Amino acid sequence: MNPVYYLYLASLLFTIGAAGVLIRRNAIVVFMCVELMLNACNLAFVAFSRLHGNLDGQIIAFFTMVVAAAEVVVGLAIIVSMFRARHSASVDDASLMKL
Amino acid sequence: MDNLIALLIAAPLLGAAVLLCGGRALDRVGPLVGTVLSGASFVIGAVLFADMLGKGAGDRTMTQHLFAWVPVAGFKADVGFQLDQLSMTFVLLISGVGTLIHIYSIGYMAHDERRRRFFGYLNLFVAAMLLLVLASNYLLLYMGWEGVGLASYLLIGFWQHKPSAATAAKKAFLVNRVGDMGLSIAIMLMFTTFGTFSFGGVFGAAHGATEGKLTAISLMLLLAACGKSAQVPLQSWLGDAMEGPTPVSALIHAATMVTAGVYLITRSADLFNGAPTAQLAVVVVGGVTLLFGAIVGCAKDDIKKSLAGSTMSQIGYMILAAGLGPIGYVFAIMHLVTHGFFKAGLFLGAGSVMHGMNDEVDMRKYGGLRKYMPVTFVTFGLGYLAIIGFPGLSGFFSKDKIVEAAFAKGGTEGWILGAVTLLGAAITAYYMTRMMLMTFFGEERWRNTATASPDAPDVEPAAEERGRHAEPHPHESPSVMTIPMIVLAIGSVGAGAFFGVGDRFLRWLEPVTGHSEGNSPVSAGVVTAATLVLLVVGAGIAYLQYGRRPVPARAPRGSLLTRAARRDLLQDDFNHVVLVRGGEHLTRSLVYVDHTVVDGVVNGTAASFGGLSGRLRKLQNGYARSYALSMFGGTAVIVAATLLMRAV
Amino acid sequence: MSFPYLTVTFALPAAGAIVTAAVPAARRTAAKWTALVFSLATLVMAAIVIVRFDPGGGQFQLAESHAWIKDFGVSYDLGVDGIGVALLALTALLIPFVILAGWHDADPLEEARPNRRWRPTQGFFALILAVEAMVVLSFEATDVFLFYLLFEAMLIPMYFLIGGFGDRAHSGGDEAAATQRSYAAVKFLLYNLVGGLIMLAAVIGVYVVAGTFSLTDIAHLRAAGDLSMSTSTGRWLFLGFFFAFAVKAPLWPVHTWLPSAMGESTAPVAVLLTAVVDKVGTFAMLRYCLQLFPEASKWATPVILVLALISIVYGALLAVGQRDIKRLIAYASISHFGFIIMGIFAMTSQGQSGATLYMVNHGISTAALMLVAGFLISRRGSRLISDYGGVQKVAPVLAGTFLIGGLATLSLPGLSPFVSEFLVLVGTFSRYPVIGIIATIGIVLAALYVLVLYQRTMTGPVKATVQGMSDLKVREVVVVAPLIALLIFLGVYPKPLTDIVNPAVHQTMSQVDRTDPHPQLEASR
Amino acid sequence: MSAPAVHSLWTTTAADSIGTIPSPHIEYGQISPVLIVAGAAMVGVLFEAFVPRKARYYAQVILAVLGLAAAFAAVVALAADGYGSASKAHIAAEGAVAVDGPALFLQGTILLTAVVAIFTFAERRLDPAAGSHRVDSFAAQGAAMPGSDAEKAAVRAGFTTTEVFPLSLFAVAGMLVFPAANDLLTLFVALEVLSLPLYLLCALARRKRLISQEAAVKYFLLGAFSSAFLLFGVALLYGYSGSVTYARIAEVVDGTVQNVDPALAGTMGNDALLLIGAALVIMGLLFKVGAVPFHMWTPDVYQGAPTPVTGFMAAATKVAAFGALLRLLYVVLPGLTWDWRPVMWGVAIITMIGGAIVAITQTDIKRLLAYSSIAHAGFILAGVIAASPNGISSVLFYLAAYSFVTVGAFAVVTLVRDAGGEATHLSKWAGLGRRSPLVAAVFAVFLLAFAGIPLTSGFAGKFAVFKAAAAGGAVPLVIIGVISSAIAAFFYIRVIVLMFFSEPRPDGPTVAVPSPLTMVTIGVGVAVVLVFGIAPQYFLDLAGQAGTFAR
Repeated sequence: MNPVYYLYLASLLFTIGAAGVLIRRNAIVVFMCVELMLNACNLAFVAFSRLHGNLDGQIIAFFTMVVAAAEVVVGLAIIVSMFRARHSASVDDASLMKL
Repeated sequence: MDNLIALLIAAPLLGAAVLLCGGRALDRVGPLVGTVLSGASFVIGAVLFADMLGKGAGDRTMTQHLFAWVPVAGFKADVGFQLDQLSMTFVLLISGVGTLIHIYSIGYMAHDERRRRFFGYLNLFVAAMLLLVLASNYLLLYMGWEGVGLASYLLIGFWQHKPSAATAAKKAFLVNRVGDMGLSIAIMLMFTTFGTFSFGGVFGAAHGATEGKLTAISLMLLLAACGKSAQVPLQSWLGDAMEGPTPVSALIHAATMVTAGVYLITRSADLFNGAPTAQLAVVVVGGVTLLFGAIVGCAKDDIKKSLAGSTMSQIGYMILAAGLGPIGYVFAIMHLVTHGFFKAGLFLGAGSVMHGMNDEVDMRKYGGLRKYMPVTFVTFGLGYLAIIGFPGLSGFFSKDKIVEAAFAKGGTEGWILGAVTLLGAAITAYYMTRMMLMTFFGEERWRNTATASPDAPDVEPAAEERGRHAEPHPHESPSVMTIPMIVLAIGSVGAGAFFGVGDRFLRWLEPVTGHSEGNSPVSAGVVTAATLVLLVVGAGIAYLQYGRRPVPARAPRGSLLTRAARRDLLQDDFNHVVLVRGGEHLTRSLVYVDHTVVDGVVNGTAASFGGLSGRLRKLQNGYARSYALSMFGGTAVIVAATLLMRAV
Repeated sequence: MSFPYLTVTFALPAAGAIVTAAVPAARRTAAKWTALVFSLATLVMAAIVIVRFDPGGGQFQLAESHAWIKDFGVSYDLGVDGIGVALLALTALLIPFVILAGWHDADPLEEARPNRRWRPTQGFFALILAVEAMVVLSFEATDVFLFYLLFEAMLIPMYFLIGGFGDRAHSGGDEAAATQRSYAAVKFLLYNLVGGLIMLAAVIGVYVVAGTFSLTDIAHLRAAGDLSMSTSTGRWLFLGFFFAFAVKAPLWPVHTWLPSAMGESTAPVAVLLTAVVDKVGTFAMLRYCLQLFPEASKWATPVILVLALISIVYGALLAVGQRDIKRLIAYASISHFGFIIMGIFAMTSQGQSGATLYMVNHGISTAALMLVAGFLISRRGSRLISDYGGVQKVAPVLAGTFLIGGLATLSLPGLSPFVSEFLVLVGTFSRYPVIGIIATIGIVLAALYVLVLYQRTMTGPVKATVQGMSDLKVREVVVVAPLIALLIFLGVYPKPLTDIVNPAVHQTMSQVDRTDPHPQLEASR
Repeated sequence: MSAPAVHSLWTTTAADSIGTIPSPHIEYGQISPVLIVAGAAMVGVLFEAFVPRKARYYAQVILAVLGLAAAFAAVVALAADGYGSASKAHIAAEGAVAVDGPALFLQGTILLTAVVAIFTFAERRLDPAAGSHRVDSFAAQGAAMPGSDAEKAAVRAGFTTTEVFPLSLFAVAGMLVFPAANDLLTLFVALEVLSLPLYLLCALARRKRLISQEAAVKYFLLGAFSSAFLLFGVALLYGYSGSVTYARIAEVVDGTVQNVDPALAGTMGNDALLLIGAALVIMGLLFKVGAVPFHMWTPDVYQGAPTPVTGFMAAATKVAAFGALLRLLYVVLPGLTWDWRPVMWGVAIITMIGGAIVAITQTDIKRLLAYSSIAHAGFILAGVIAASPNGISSVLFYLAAYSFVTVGAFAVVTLVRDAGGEATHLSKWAGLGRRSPLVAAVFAVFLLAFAGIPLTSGFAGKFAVFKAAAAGGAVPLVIIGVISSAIAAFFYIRVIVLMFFSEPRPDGPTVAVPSPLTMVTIGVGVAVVLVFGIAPQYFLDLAGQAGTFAR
C-alpha cells in the first residue's frame, strides 16, 4: 500500500484535531484534540520511517508518546484546578484578561 | 589733529553712558553734565574747523582709522572716520544747535523728575548723529543711522505713560525700519557690485558700474532717505513724533536728524550722478513732499504739527535740490543749514509759547500773545520771516538758489520743478503767516477758557504743578530758554547772507560735492521777483483770512481738502486700513494655522496611532480559541506564502 | 599625550551634576552653590581652551582619541575647530547665569512635599549641569556616533527640566499647569526622538557606507576617493541627518514644540533650551550635514533656503500675534533660527561666519531678554502681555534691561546680533539676491514684535496689577548686566570672535568646495 | 559510530546475534551544564520529599542557586577550553546537541538570568507575613482552591510552594538544551521540557489566583497547540530528508548529500514537504518568541502569571527560543534562505509595528511590558534576518542585553503594591516619582533602555541589530524598525510622565522595601543597562567570537 495514503490520513487527523481545538469549548476536549494532533504526527513519523526504511521515525513516535503523557499530567492538573475554582471547564469562561 | 575726530563722538557718548548708567545721584548735575559734554564736542568741532580752514581746499579731508570692525573674508568693515567739508558742516550744525537745545532744555525740563535720562538720550542722539556724518563707510553710517533712530524713539516716547507718545515712538521706529531695509539692501548691492562699501572704494569704482546697478543702489538709498527725512511715502511718522518734548522736536525732528536723508544723497553724489532715473525719482519725491507738507501745514491747528508739516516741505526742497545733481547739492546743504537755524528757532519759540500757555498746542486757543511774551514773539517772528524767504534773511538766499537750480535743470522738467518750488514758496508764506497771526495777533481767545489740548491729557508733571485746567497766565520763559532762541534767531537772520554773498558756501563745499551751473531759461532776477510776488500773495491771503476776520475758537468744518489735510491727507487712514488691520488679520489667521494645521498634523498622526491601537486591541478578546485561530491563520498564511514564493 | 583639556571641560559639569545630586535633601543652598561653583569652573576651563586654541592651526585642535566600541567603528574622538570653540564658550558662559537666574525656581513649595526624599532643588541644578556636560561634549565630538549619542541623550535631562520644573506662573492654576507642562515636555521629547531615530537610520547608513564614524577618517576617505557613496545614498543620508537637526533647530514646519516647551518651562530652562541646546542642531548642520554630504547639501540648498525664509517671516509674524510673553520670544527665536540656517546654507564665508556668530549672539540676546522676562513674570505671576502695563514707571531698571534685550533681538546696530544678522544677509544676498532681499523683511517685523511687546508691557499708564512691583534685585542685576555688556562689546568689537571662526568656516567652505562669488568689479581702493 | 549505522543495526532483523550493542558515546563533560541543572532539579524533587518543611525553602534556594552557579561555571570552563571558537566547536552526544559559540553564549546568558530570576522567586519580604510565616509570591498550596478553607488553612500553616525551585530548574534545563539542540527530536523534547514547568509556574500566583490559573490554561493549551504544529513540521522534514539531524537535513536541502537511496530521491523531489515542514517548525519557534501573529498568548500570560515567573519567562524563554530559531535557520535551512527570508521580513515588520502600536493604549504595566517584549522580538528578528555572522552576534548581544533588563523591570513591578497585592494598573503608578524617587528612577532607567535611548543597553543592542540588518541589505526593515521604536518611545515616555509629572493619588500604592535578593536582581539590571550602554565592547567581542555555529 502506498505510504502516501498514510500521510494523507495523518494530515486529515491533524486537521481534525486542529479544527477541534478551534471549535470545541471544553478544555478537556480541546486538550484531547491536541493529543489527536500529536498522534497524527506519530502516524506521519511511522509512515515516513517505513518509507525511508530507517527506525528514527518509530523511535521518535515513542518519544512523542512520553511527551504527550507528560503533557497530560501537567495539563490535567491545570485544567482540574481551574475547573474546581470556577466549576466550569469552558475555555471561553476563562477570559478575564483581554484587550 | 585727525585723531580728534573720535573725540567728537566720544564726548557725548560718554555723557550718555554716565547719565543712563549713573544712579539717582546724578539727577541734580545731570543736565549740566549733558550740556557740557555736548558743548565739548562743539568746541572740538570748532577747533577742527579752524584747522581745516588752515588747509588748502584740496587736502581738507581728514581721516581716522580706529580698528577693523567686522572682517570676514572679502567683507571688511572698519570703524574709521572721514571728516571733510560736508561732514564738518554737519558737525558744527549738530553740535552747535544741539548744545543750544541742551541749554534750552535745562529750563524746559526743569520740573521733570526724569530729566537726567532726558539729557542722557539727547547726548546719545548727538553722538549717534555725529557718527552718522563722520563714518567713512556705509555700514558704520548705518550704525549711526539706526542710532539716531533709537534716540528719536526714546525721546518721542519720553513721556511713556502717555499711550499716544508710546505709540508715536513705535510708529516712528517702524517706519524708519522700512527705510533701513533700503539702506541695508543698498549696502548689500554695493558689496556684491564693488566688493566694498567704504566711501572711497565705492565712489572710486562707481564710474565702472553699469547704470542699472547704480540706479538700483541709488533707489535703495532714496528709500532710506525717505524714511529718515519723512518724505512721501514714508512721511507719516513725523507728525505724530511731535508727541515728544518740544526741544526734541526742535533738535531731532527739525534741525538735524530728519535732514540725514539729504546728507545721504549728497554724500552718495557719485552714485546718483550715474543714475539719472534715480535722480528723477529723487526730485519727484522731493517735489511731492514739498507740496504735501505745505498743504498739511496749512490745515493743522496744532502749532507743532503745523510746524512739522512745514519741516517736511522744507526738507522736500532740499531733497529736490539734491536730486538735481551737481547744480543742486550745494544749495540743498545750504538750505539745510539755514533751515536748521530758523526751524529750530521756530520750534523753540513754539515750546516757549506752550510753556506759557499750560502746554496748550491748539493755535485757535492762542491769540494776541505778543505783548505777554515779547522775546518769543520777536525771535519767532524773525524765524518766520526767514522761512518765508523775506529778502535779506537766510531763507531768502537758500530757497531762492533752489528755485533757480530747479529752473536750471532745463527742459519741461525744469519748468515743472520751478513751478512747484515757487508754488511751495507761496504756500509756505500762507501757512506761516497764518500761524503767526493766530498765535501772536488777534483777540486773546485763551481768556476764560480752561485749556489743555484734548489729545495730550497730562503732559510734563511741570504742567500739573502749574495748575492746569485753569485759565492760563501767559508769561515770558526764563532766560535759559530765551537765550538759545535769540542765538538761533541771529543765525536765521544772518546765516543766509553770510553763506550766500559771494558764494562763500559754494566754494567751501564744492570740492566735495562738485558743482555745475545749469543753463537757466529764466534769469536769477526774474526768479527772485516771482518768489517775492508769490510770497506777498500767500501772506496776503493768510492775512485776509486770519488777520482781518476773527479766528473761530473751534475749527470750522472746512473744505474737503482742508479736512483731508487735517488728517495728513488720509495717509494715516490708508496705513491703518491696509497695514495695521491687514497685518492683524494676517497674524491672527497665521496663529490659527500654526495651531490647527501645522500642529494639528502632528497631533493628528499621534491620535490616529492611538485609534489604530484601540482597534487592534479589540483582537485581544481574551478567548483562547480565537488566539489559536490567529495562530492557525498565521501558519496557513506563512505556509501559503512560502509555497507561493517558490512557485513565483 | 598632552593634558586632556576637552575631556576635563566636559567632565567638570558631569561631575558637578553627580555631586549636586548627592547633596542631602535638607541642604538646598549648598546644592545651589555647588552647581554654581562647578559651572564657573567649567567656564574657567573653557577660557583655557580658548587660550590654547590657535586660530591658525589645524582643523581639529586639542584632539584626543581613544578606542571605544570598535565593533561599531566608534571611538572617543574629541577635537574643536573655531566654530566648536565659539559655541563651547557660549555654553560655558551662559550656564552660570542660568543657574543664578533659576536660583529660586526649584525651591519646593512647602505643602507640595510628599516626603523627605523628594529633592527637587538638587535635581534641578544637577540636570542643568548634566545638560551642559552633554552639550559641551557634543560640540567637542569629532565622531559621528559619539555626537549622535549625546544628541539624543541630552533630551532626557532636558525633558525632565521642562516637565518637572515648569513655570509656576500659569493662568489655569496648578492642575492645568501640570498637564500643560507634561504635554509640552512630551511634545518636546517626541519631536526630537523621532528626529533622532530617523537620524539613527542615517547614522547606520554612514557606517555601512564608510565603515567608520571618525570625521577625519571619512574626510581622508573622500579625499582619496575611496568613499563609495552613490549620489542617491548620499542624499538620503543627508535628509536623515538634516531632518533631525531641523527638528532640533527648529525649522518650519517642525517648530511647534519650541513655543510650548519655552512657554511652559521656567525662563532659565527656556534659555537653556533655546540658547544652548538648540544650537547643537544648527552647529550639527554646519559640521555634519555640510562636511559629510557636500554634494547632497548643495543639492538640497534651494529647498532649505526657502524653508529658512519661511521660518524667518512666519516666526516673526506669529511672534507679533502672541499674547504670551514667553511664546512671543519663542517664535522670535524660530525666526532667528531661520536666519542661522539661511546663513549656513548660503554657502558663503559671510553667511557661515555670520551664522556662527548668530548662534553665539542669539544665545546671549535671548538669554538677556528671556531672563528679564522671567524676572518680570515671577513678580506678577502671569505670562500674559495684557496683564502688564506701565512697568517702566515702577521698575525702570527692569524696563531698561528689557528694552536693551529687545533691541538686541531686533538686532540694532551697535549690539552684537546686528553684526551676525547683517553678515548672514550679505552672505545670502551675494549668492541668492532675491532670498536675501525678502529676508530683510524680517528686520522690520522684528522691530514690530519687539516694540509692540515693550509698548504693551512697559509703557502707558501704570496698571493696578503692577502697582508696587519691585525693581531688579542685586542677584538679578548680576545676571543681566554682564550679558548686556557682552552684547555691546561684541557689537562694537566682534573681531576676537570672527578671528576664531573665520578659519573654521574657510575649512568648511573648502570641504563643500564652494568659493565666495566675486563682486562684479573689484573696487579700486 | 554514526547514527544511520545504529539504525541499520536495528533494521536488519536479527540476522546475526545481537551480542554487542556499542554503548553510545556521550561527552559528559561537554554537556555538563545541562546535566548539572537537571541533576540539581532532581535533587530538588528529593528535597521536597525528605527535607522538613521549615528547612525546605532555604535548602531549595541554596540548591537552585548553587546548581545554576555550577552550571555557569561549567559553561565558562567549556568556553575557556575554546569550545566557543569555530575551531573546536563540535557536535556532542551522538549528534544530539551542539557545543559551540552560540550555544555556550546563550546557555551562559540563560543561567545568569535564571540566577537573578531565582532571587525574585525567593523574595519573601514583599507580602505582609501571614502570621509568623514570611511568604513569597507563590500560592501556599497550588492544589487548594482559591478562597477555599483549604487555602486559608494552608496559609495559616505557613505552607509555601517550594516546588517552584525544582520546576524552574527543569525549565532551565530545557532552555539550556533548546538552543543547543542539533536534531529535531532533541529540539522538540527540549521545547516540552522547558514549557511544561512554565505552565505550572504560571498557575501558582499567591494573589489573583483566578487570572493566574487562566493564564496557565491559555498558555498550556496554546503551547500544546503550537508544539503539535512544530512536531508535525518535524515529521514532514523527517519525511523529506529521512533524518532529523540538522547536518543531514542541511545536506539534503543543499543537495550535497551522498548515497541517495531511491526513497530519499523520491521525497527529495517533493519541495512541499520541505517548505511546509520548515514553515511549521519555524512557526512553533515564533510562538515561543512571541512574534505576531503567534503572540496573542503573551499579554494574557504575562499579566496572569506571578510577576517573578513573568520576568523569568520573558527573559529566559526568549533567549532560548531565539537561539533555537537561529540554529534552525542558519544550520538547517541556509539553503532555503531565499524562501524563509521574505516570510521572516513580513513577520518581523508586523511584529515590530503591531507590538508598538497596541502597546500605546495599554493600561496595565505588565501587559505594557508584554507588548514591549513583542516589539523587541520584532527588532531581534530583524537581526536574525541579516543572515550573516554579524547578524548572529548582534542577536546574541541583544538577547544578553535585553534579558537582564527585563528581569529587573519585572522585579521593580513586584515592589509597587497595595492592599490587593501588586498594583499593576498604570493609574496607580501616578506620581510614583514623588513618593519614592529611587524606585521610579530605576524603573525609568529600564524604560529608557527598552526605548533604546543612547547610553543604555537597549540602544547598543538596537544599533547592533539594525547595523547588521542594514549591512545585510535589509534597509527598509531598519527604517520600519526606527519608526516603530519611535512609536514605542511614546508609551515608555507615557509611563515616565505618569511617574514623575502627575500628582500622586491619595490611595496610591506603597513601595515595599525588598530583601537584598530583589535588590541584587534590580541592581544587576541597572548595571547591565549602564555597562552595555556605555562600554559594550567586551560583550560585543564575546558575542562576536561566539558568532559561528558548528555543523
